[in-house]
Amino acid sequence: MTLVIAAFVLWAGLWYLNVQLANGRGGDTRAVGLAVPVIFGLTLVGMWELIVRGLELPMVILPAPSMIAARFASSIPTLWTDFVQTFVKGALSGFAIGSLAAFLVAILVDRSDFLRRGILPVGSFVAALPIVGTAPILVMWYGFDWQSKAAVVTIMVFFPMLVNITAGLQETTQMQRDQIKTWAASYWQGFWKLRLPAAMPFIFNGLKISSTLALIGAIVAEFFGSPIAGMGFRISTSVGQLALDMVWAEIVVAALAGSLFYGAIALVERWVTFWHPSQR
Amino acid sequence: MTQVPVIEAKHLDLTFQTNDGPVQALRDVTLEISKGDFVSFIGPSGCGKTTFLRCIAALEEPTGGQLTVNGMSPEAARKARAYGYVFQAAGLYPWRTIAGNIKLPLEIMGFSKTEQVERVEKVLELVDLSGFGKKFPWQLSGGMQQRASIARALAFDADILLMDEPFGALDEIVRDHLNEELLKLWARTEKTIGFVTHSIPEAVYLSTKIVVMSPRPGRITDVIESPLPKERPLDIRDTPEFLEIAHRVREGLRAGHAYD
Amino acid sequence: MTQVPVIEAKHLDLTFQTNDGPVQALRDVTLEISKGDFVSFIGPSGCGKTTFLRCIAALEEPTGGQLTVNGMSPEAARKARAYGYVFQAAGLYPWRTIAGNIKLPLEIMGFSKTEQVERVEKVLELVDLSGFGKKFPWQLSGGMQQRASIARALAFDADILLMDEPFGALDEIVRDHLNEELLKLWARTEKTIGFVTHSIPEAVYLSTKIVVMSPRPGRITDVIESPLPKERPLDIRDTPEFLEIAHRVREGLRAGHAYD
Amino acid sequence: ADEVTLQLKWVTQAQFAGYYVAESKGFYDEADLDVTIKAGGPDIAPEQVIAAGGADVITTWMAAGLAARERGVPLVNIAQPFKTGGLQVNCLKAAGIESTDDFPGHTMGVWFYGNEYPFYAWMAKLGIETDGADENGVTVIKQAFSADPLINGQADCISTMTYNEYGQILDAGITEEELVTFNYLEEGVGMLEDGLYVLAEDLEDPAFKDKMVRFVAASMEGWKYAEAHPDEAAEIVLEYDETGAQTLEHQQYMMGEVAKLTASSDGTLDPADYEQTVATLLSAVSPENPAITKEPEGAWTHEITDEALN
Amino acid sequence: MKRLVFPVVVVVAAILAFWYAACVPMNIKFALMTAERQGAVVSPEGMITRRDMSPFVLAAKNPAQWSDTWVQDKPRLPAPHQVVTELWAQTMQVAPTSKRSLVFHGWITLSATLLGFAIGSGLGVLLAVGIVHSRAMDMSVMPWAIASQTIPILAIAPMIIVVLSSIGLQGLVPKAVISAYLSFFPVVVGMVKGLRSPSPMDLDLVKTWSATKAQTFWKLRLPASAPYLFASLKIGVASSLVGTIVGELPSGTGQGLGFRLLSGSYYGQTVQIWSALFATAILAACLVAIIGLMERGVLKRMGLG
Ligand SMILES: Nc1ncnc2c1ncn2[C@@H]1O[C@H](COP(=O)(O)OP(=O)(O)OP(=O)(O)O)[C@@H](O)[C@H]1O
Ligand SMILES: Nc1ncnc2c1ncn2[C@@H]1O[C@H](COP(=O)(O)OP(=O)(O)OP(=O)(O)O)[C@@H](O)[C@H]1O
Ligand SMILES: Cc1ncc(C[n+]2csc(CCO)c2C)c(N)n1
Ligand SMILES: [Mg+2]
Ligand SMILES: [Mg+2]
Repeated sequence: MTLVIAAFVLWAGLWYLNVQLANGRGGDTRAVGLAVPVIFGLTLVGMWELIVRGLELPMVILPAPSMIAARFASSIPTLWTDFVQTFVKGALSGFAIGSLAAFLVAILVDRSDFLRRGILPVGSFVAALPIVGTAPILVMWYGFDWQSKAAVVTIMVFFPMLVNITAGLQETTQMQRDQIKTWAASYWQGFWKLRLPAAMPFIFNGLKISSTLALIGAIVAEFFGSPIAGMGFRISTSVGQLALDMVWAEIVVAALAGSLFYGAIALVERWVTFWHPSQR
Repeated sequence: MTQVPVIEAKHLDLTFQTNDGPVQALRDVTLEISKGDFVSFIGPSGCGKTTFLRCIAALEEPTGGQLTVNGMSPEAARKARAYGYVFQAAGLYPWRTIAGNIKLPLEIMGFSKTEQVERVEKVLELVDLSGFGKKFPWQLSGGMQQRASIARALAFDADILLMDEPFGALDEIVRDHLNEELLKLWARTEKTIGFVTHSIPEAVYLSTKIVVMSPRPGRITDVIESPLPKERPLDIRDTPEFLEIAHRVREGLRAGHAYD
Repeated sequence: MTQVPVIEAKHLDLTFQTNDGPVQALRDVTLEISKGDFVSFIGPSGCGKTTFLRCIAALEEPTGGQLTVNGMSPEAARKARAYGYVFQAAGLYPWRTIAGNIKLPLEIMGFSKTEQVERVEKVLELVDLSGFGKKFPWQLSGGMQQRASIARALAFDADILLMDEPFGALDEIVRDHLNEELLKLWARTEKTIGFVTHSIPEAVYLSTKIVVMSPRPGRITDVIESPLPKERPLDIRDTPEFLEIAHRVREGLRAGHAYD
Repeated sequence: ADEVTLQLKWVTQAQFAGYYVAESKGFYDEADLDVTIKAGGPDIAPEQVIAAGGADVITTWMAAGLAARERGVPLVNIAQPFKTGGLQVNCLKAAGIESTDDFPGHTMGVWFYGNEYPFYAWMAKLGIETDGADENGVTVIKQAFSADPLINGQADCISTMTYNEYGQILDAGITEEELVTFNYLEEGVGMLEDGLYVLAEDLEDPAFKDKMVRFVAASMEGWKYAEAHPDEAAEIVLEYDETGAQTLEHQQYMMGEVAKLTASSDGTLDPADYEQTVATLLSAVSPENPAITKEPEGAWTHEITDEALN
Repeated sequence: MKRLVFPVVVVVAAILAFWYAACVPMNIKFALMTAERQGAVVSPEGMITRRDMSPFVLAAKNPAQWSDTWVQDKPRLPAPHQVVTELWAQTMQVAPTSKRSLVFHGWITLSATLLGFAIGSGLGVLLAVGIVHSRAMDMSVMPWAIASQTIPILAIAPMIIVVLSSIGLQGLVPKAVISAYLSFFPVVVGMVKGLRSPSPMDLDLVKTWSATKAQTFWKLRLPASAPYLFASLKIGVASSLVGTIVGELPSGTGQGLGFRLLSGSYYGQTVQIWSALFATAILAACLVAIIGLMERGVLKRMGLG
């Protein structure tokens, strides 16, 4: 019980520290911007550890962070194979195919008002088909290896990307479009020189949303059939084996990979859309 | 000023079809603009100034009457790159540098790389922005941005410069300065300029011809040929001739104006 | 005009700490504004006009010097509801009707329901908008919106009205009209008004005192007491006295102005 | 009445007919028990549920039960209604498989979620590697709980239960002659399937023990009734299926097959079967198959069945 | 209206045509096998020879069996009319209270979704309020909120269900918790944006009236955030439904569209999977449409429509 109380004391203490840091004089510096969320994360982990120990929860219910860390450290080769199988082969390729397909369709939709009015509502309906329902079907169609995972990810990523790219291509002002018209520009000149750059903030918004979807989609798809590697495979078999520390180690990998992927896209975004007010 | 008609509008009508029914933006507009003219359009908000300029640039299709530019249809004139169009806001692309922005129409029109560079240099100088080519638009003040946008419209040497309230967003001092510069440029290049403004002094100071319009449906109520000399120092605005024209414009405006 | 000092600034300094280092927005500003004065601030963009107004309204904290309003700190004066503040854009909330917008500060200040209704009626009349209370802002023209925003600033009867380029976005005719109305209103209510503008004629037409400022760091370069009578028809702008003051202002401005 | 919560390993189907029949026929009521039957699913590990206190008694396979023991959930087998196992591997003759010697080079579908222990034991026994198809290894895929991979040609062999997926293969039009069947029991790697397990510390409580005695007795009564009245049992199962997705036809088939597995058991665990299960598991300890590493102790008891069935 | 409907009809028709066409290669192997068993002559003969052949080649060689691909009992890809028939049969031809009815299962799923959505969006709004008003919260919570969404929910759903059921919570609540977990995020993001949407000028204005933080919130920030709120609620409600389905997969309670989806797959009943799939999508579309209607109504009354 004392450990549980200690957990809340820890919480109060670190939160106070964070408030001081955030509102203090260095509140705007990079270091503080990094330190505050890290301290918050450490607080959560610390509380978790203390509460698990305090309540003596069995490992098969919730392992303590220290156990997860130990398992993580001792299983790095397995985690790495799983990561490659799921993230690199499944998620990334699906992400690329889905985004590219969305891009091509967005151009079609952009060129034809008729298609826009037809495809977008139907597309939003198709996007509402739950992934957990489509995944088994896609596994049946595309086999057990990464291809079916890529297919699931492609489908998940496609619509958010389509919506964002379409919205982005509409983003230019009437004035900008008129401007380029007075120069007698062709559709493609207007597209490459004006509308695509203007759409970039939207496209990156879509990419960011899709980045988290992609990994989750690949993992979920593995629940419905996979080779004997992959993060989703490992999670589901480890649950069956009651190796909850392994499950959490994979979840940590997923969260890390997802956050880093997101962060990487945010970085590229900053580089590409340097001109956008939100980036200045 | 030679008397070749560059823009000729005859009984121009334009009605927009909106959800609330038709809106007549222009009615029976007849106007002739000669080569080298500097024509200002002034009138209350919503009277159709922008619409008329857009018709000239073939951005809007008149629903009646005739309009020719350089003896051809506005559409054809646009294809022949007859226009440089400057909008109220500078409308520079934030992802391109100033030089990149000015280069843009040149790229589209297929000028060679070297010529692009040359022309950018030249127009930057023309608008007093040499050395700023590598900056991004948002690193410049509003006045500088507006000058860059004028430079862009000048870069490909169109005969006709159409400007829709280009200085509306700037403060008076900067505006005075740009007015002076614009006059000098016009004198140097002999371009034909169509210029929309809300400011009476600006219209009087710049123009050889002031077109006063009245609102809904937009009609031309007065066309004033300016007797002012081509050489116009800023001080000219304190002379009685100037004030008299200004007065006439104001009267014309007030006549057509219903508050709100 | 009585000579009670309402706003008193002594050697006011204000430096902003930015990522690119400190920016001195105001330096050594000393100014006294008396009850009932109509003071215009004019100066090139970025010279600190807005900053000075914001200091008065306790929206900005000076880094040096003293500033008192009604003999107390700006902070205290704000708590005592000394200010009505009008911004360049009308800034009405689109989800509230005109009456609802005007009522907003009254709600915040805890006026009773009946008094709210009464006051809204009164100020709507004052700005000539009776009958428009139930409309939403976007159903009104720009000029009417701006009047509503003035009504909002008047509703709680603050002694001091601070206006930051309130008519900057309007066209000249509407602006003339609102200028006239504002003068009438000022005459009727005897409020003290601080008014920022970029337009020389506007400043001269409205003010009892014109403060000319120079940029970076913002300093006061000239304070011109207007000899014009309190009663000012629009035509006064064509009189030699008017033109002379305008000239003096322009000279003052040009002296301090570095283009760009 | 005393409350008992039973956590099943899988969804409502005739595999658990005994319990549903006992509930429906009032055998539990007669034993003064108020039984809640919780259906399971692929992602529900009953061992975890009982550890978390969500159930009093669970059904699971012995391999999974022993594995959970090693991970700190002290499960004890109190009864074993399934005498023999229904787990088998089906291969297509067309793929060139006649005997276990032909496995290398082929793709095999395996169930995980704790159902993989017998398979790894078998492969260890055969000396076949499981990390990819070459001359001495097979490619293992994680098979979902359906017979699709065989029907769709994605795998040459798949795991089936006699009472479920095997029927589905036949339904799909593939005939028995086209199939080769490997039964785990016959291959000598059979492991005990559905047994009833409780936590060791609970058994120390006489009241709980008494409850379990009555529970096992009533459940076995249910099983025997189900064996005797398979069609009625199938209908009862259908009644308890909340998804409404099951078909009577299939449940009747399943009941018929399940009855073959339960017929020769009165609920008492045969220690010899237990020994075989443990021996098989221990013969195949490897990193990817960490079922158990040492001989378990106290993993079963006859205390309940002795009292219940006499 | 016609302008809206016609393109949709055309696109749907195109999809249907493609779908029927796709059924042929998808189901041709099974169709050939059945036909062969019944004595028809197909080419090439023998299931074994066909096993590794391209389905397109097989389809091209056996046009006579095409129609068999649209009527199979357990097809790889069911034909549209099969799905529609099944949907119709399971909604209209059974009592809505029967467990064979999709309406019944839809209702179970819907109730968990609505509860989860209420919890999730409520939490989301509260969190957003905290983030907007506390710098420390803004800096610490936001990155972790993003990270939380990179966790595969399907992996922790069973744990949540097990833990909650051990403290006696079953059925509706665990599903709602998972559903809330998925829906809170879009609401937080949208609301933070919305609550921050008033311009500095708007904020300064209320400051000149010496408004308190609470007044600023109720009279300025909250109304200004309405359009953002609705946009994110639409995403949130869809996520919420996904959450419920995910929560139903392992839960074993047996009622709800999610469970029906999966139980179809245990017994190879593809038509049933597809009809459950479409039922879910229709439910999602309805929920989003309802929020859209509320949005229109509220924004119109606020004068923002
Ligand atoms: N695309 C359009 N569709 C419908 N009505 C339009 C359209 N464009 C302009 N109008 C209407 O036509 C009239 C003339 O508009 P225009 O923009 O030419 O006025 P303006 O003189 O340029 O006004 P301002 O000084 O405010 O720029 C206005 O009543 C306007 O509402
Ligand atoms: N919050 C701030 N942080 C940093 N610098 C600021 C801030 N506000 C204003 N400044 C700087 O202070 C100087 C004075 O700004 P201010 O807005 O008072 O000018 P102004 O006279 O109102 O100009 P304008 O006519 O363009 O409105 C400018 O250089 C401006 O960039
Ligand atoms: C105690 C117990 N252990 C494993 C299974 C596994 N099982 C039996 S049938 C089937 C697939 C569907 O038929 C699976 C996975 C079970 N049911 N009961
Ligand atoms: Mg216009
Ligand atoms: Mg300012």
